[in-house]
Amino acid sequence: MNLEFNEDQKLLFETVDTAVGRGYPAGGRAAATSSELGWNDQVWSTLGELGLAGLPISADHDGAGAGPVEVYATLEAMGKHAAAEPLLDGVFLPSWIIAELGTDDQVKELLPALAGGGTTIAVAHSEPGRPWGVAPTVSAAGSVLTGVKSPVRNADQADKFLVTAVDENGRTGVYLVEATAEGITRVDGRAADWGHTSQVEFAGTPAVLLGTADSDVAAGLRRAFSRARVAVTGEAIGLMETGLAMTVEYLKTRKQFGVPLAAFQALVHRAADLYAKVELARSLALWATATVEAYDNGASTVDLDGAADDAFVFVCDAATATAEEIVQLHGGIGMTYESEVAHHAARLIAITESYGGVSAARRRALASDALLTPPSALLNNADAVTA
Amino acid sequence: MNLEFNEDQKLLFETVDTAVGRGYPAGGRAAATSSELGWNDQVWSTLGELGLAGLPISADHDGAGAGPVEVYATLEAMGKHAAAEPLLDGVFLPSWIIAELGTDDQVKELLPALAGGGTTIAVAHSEPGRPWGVAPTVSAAGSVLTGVKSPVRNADQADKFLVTAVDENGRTGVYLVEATAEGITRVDGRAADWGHTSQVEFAGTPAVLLGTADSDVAAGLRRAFSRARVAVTGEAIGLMETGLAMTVEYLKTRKQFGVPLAAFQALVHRAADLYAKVELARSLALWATATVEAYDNGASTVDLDGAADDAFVFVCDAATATAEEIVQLHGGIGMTYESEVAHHAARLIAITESYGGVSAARRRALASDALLTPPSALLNNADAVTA
Amino acid sequence: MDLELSQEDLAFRDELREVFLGAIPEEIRKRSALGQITRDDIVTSQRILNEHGLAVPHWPVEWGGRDWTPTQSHIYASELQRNAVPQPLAFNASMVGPIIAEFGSEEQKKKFLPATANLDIWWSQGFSEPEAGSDLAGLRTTAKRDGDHYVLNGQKTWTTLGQYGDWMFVLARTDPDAPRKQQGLSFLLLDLNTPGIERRPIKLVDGSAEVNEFFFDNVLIPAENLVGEENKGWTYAKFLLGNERNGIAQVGTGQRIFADLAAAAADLPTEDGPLADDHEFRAAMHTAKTTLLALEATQMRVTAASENGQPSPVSSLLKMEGTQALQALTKLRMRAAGSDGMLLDTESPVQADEAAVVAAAQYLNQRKLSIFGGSNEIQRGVIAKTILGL
Amino acid sequence: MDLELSQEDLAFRDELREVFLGAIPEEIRKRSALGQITRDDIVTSQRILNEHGLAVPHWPVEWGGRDWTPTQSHIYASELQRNAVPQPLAFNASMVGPIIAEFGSEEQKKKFLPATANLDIWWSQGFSEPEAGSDLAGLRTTAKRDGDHYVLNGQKTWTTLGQYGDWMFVLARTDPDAPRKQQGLSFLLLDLNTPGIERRPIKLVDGSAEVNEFFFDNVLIPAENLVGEENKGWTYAKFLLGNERNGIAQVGTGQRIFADLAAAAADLPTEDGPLADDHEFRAAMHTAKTTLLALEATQMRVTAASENGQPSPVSSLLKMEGTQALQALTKLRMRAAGSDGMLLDTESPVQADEAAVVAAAQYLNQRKLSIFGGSNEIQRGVIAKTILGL
Repeated sequence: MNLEFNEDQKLLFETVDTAVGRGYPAGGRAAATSSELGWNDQVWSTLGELGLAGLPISADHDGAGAGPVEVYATLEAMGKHAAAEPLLDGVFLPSWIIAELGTDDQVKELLPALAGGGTTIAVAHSEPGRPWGVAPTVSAAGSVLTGVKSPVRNADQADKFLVTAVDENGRTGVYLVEATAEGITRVDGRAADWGHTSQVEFAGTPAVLLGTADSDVAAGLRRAFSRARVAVTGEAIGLMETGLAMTVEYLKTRKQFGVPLAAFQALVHRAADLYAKVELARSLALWATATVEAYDNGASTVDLDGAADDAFVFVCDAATATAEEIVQLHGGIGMTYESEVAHHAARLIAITESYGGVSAARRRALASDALLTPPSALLNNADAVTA
Repeated sequence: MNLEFNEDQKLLFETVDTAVGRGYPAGGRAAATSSELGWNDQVWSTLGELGLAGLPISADHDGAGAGPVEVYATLEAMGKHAAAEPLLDGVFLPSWIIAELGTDDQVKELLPALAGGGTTIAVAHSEPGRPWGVAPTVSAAGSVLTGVKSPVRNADQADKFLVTAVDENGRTGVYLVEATAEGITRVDGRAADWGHTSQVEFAGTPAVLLGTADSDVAAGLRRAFSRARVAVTGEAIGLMETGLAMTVEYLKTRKQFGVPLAAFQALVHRAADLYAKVELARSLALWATATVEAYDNGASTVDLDGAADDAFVFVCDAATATAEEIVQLHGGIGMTYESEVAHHAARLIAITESYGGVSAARRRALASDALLTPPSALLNNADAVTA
Repeated sequence: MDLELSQEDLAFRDELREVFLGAIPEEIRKRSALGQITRDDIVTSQRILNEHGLAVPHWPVEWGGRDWTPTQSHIYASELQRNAVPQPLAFNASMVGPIIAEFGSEEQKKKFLPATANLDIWWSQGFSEPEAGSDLAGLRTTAKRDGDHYVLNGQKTWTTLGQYGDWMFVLARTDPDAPRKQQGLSFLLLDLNTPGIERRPIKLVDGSAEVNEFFFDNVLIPAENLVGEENKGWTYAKFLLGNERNGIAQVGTGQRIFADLAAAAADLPTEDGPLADDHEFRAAMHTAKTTLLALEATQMRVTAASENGQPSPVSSLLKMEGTQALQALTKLRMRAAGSDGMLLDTESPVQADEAAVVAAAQYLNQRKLSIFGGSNEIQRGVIAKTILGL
Repeated sequence: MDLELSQEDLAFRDELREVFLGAIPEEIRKRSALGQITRDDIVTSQRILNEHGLAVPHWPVEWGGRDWTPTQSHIYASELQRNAVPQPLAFNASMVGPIIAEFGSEEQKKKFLPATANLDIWWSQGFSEPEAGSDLAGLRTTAKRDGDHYVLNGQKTWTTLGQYGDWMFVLARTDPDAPRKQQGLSFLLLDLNTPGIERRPIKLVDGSAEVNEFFFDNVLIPAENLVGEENKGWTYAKFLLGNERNGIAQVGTGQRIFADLAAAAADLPTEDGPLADDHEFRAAMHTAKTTLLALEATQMRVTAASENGQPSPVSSLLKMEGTQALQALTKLRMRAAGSDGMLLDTESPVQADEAAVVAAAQYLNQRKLSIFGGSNEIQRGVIAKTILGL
């Protein structure tokens, strides 16, 4: 049993940390998200050169074939700097969907392109006023799409879209759409975390079905989004840790009533409680990551989706509490756009509404038959307790 | 609009406060509950002499005919001293049930006796392993009772029992049983708050139906228990206020690391949060009391049971938090039987499981159609907001 | 006890509603409810209120006050909030106005009060400084007397809506040698068109530009713009604290958000049916509901205490618990909006419900409630000290 | 990463289970799960464990230790807890034993260690005093050297299970003039049959008599019962803190309570069906479950750090969050029991389920978890200081 990074994974974390950190000094996220791209071009290039776009893509398709731990390490390092590059949403997530559902030809065409780092694909699943887990209203009549998706992250820079839609037979599928295809109207905006986000409307837009008509789309999407939920906990942990560290530093240096804030025990105890929350969240995020790894290694008893929901809910609760506390403990400063901690808070909040959001994840977890099974972090030590 | 005691009610509070306080010095509750009676005989006599047993009983039946505010004031004063006399459970509650369901003859016989203060009646509704709101398993075959009730508070001293039971036709009724009747087996114990509490088994015990076969037993019991839930919030407020006051005093006087605990801001802020919680709870308890008063005065729009559930849930949540915090802030001392604050905490916890308990009350409140109606404390100012 | 408004109070309420719903344009109230109010909305609304004698009811009667009972004041605050009427600008109606009326000279009263009531002058508050937020008495901005003028140097920050300010009331240090830091402060009125003032907006995390910084470089304030006595500014500033009790818990606002959210929940879908049937949502709404009832009842108790002429020390409680209740509601609104709340700040209209689209920004924006105007940590300290004696 | 125990570790676990389930009588484990364990249960259980070499595995091998890997130690603590095996008396196995083994003389080791391992001597802890609870260094009990003896005067309190104590390890002030209050303390072994000792039980609010007070009036302790050097007692006492990391979060206990409650919930009725279907209950169980997973994963990380020889500073976190998780579960158990939990302490059996009947008392009793053994307030201070540098 072991929840630690191995030496290679540590090195990976440090590499990403260094590369991203260089492009993200104080105020880096504000600068990156307010740029035309929505992220830092230089950092993005460096990540590409380091081969990180292809991190979880199989070596057969020019990727590194790395596992969920490497994904976690990379995202934690990015979260540490509140980095905005679309590794997860623009590359990893579409690569997982394509790997799950694509035909051999599609996989061979699309994954190497993603792995090269030169392109991003935006996943367009959410629809206005619709819950995450129901059938889309976008229709795919003869592979021509009509309907609205929103929000779609980084749609403004994406070369392609993966769009969920329902065909004439009522079957949900994932469709590949060129960003330049006809009949697309984009309304670009920004998300609560200042990331670029759009409403994308399709009106008779040509599209190609990913996979074949008999793919198990529901299961494939579920697994891909479960991976994304676990991966994003890594980003959240990075954000929480730096947010906490900045807050601790602020308590040490900021003076009120002639003494540092750290002289006020009420604030110090709250920082201690926050530390405990973040550390527990880190443990559960690592555990979920290890669970995905075990799943990939063929552990048959692993409940991938359940573990992802449990970790996502727990980490999102910690993320919300952290966002609120780091702002509150900074006082007015923490409310300002100029403040780093504010961007950490905003990004943490945006994470809690990603991939269907924390409320839906909690509903799934509470409805699960496995809820009342006694918990055990060790896969082969879960025997019911006696007594 | 007004949630204050009038002058008479203030006087009543002070009278009860003085009378009960005399019999409840530090350690008073421990002494009272460990006595054979389970309460302080002298205080009980004084309360009787003051006419408090008959407080809510109509003047036609030798009572004072006072309303819910007087009941609240009396119970808050008792809670202030963690007093154990069975005014609510042994007199007021049975009087409400009898007034709701009894025939004229029963009312005329039973209420004056209760009002005189010389007798108590134990209400036996709970059954082992059964939820509060379902039909009893005790059977009433030809007015002969068989089955088990537990817990029954102060059953050891009661002269009579009011027992819920189901007759041959499956109809729930309330039955009057003499404590000395045949076929009764009592197992006496103590509750978490050290109050005397028993399991009472009936085996062919003769009983008399309260009221007639066509009484609306469900509605009558519901109203009586709603009154009890509101009344017991008064006791809870008294307990919380003294518990908080004792804790504040302890923080001022107890030294650790060479300084009073009050020098530790983390503890002081928690005391402030607790104060806020108790003060809000007091407001809602007073509001519920005023709601019962409005109901008694014929206000047709009043949801008596809903107000009782809302206030009971809110006050019980505050009671639980208060019990935990006053013990925690006292440290080890707060865990001891010798400590007053421990008895306050234990009684507060027992209140949260009274009359079906807080979980069931919350379930009813959440299931209520009125849940999503915008709240308004003022009965004639509840118009839907515009905008 | 009595849970009803009297017939007189009901009539009073209905008169207010007539103005609030009849005279204040509906689109202003709608923008107000969505947190998208403009400068012009605030001005328009206050002038309509002033026209009806409802902008500054708590001032002395001579200057437009109404001499209401505490219950009437409570109803007024509550109805403004419930109906999303933009509240009269606090800096004018609740802060500088009452101070000038109480401590100002006759000339100052004549010059400023009518224009302040009608929002012909937009006042900004010059209290907080970068190094003097919670610790206001530690402020460093100086106003040195030089002949007929004070020369102002220093910096003010967190000036809410300062971008629209015509004048500012400034707390500045006139005696740097005063033995206690609370002493030696003066209360000055500053025309923001005076040379030497730099004004910078502070953008907040939700993108709003509500607060500002002001830098003063040898700014001249005519000595006649000193309010009251020199070096007594702390006394006047403290007069403000504890001056405004009605509506501090913003129960009416909470009731309005609750109502909006309850109405929306019937139509908002989840995977398992309408949000209105979702258990977690219902549990959170029950907590919100009972908390709002408790807050309103507490406010009633405070009002009753004022009727009896007794000051109530629980305003810190109302501020702390009231802001937390509103923050809980905005969080609930954000959760209800889900991903629709994550597409904000577009130039073009989008298909998602507009209340949903602003939900996350509103949530982030409303974090300020527990920070500005005396943080909840400060309120806890006040409760501990003044109520509990700790 | 790896979420499996190795084959060796599984075999190790199974060997432990064989003893825990095979050799420890079931009725002892059942009483332990209900919080109704007796002195004899503890003695019986520890002697069986000792017989199997499982009572003091963390001692030096010479005195019965097993030189386990951190993972094995983790499994041991976890399996004891999961199976409700009474843990070897902490005062013997985790406190005085390791101290004597590390700092005691050869005579002391021979005289005390085997008897301590086998619970032939029941040790009590003499650290806390009425005025020195959280602030241990402020203790006042004195031990004045007088020839071949120390003369002990003063008072100790919160002595858990002290009513059964044969001997006590006492921290007492031997040099009242030491410049710092942490200096001048010595670690002494006291035979509780010595004249001059008064022992008083302290009844707790749930009726249990777990803790005791001791009063010392000129009690003579032979000088040979000084452990280590005079005036170095604080060093030895601190050696204890940080000595026991495994099982501090009591995850195994939490898992057992969770399992019991989950099983009971299928049969426990509410007005609307089984408790297992109740949404509030399910939500609370989900929080408990994810918290227990997070705690177990944290414990794994601490264990891994120990394998690498690195001390982990997160034991305060485990203590704080672990106790809170257990307290949340006992509260949930009490709510599940409802009114059945409100008939306690009868001499005769009653019809309600026995786990339900003890639920409220257990809840009250377990409030001690966040107070005794370093209150959670102390743990927050430790986290702030040692981890956050605040």
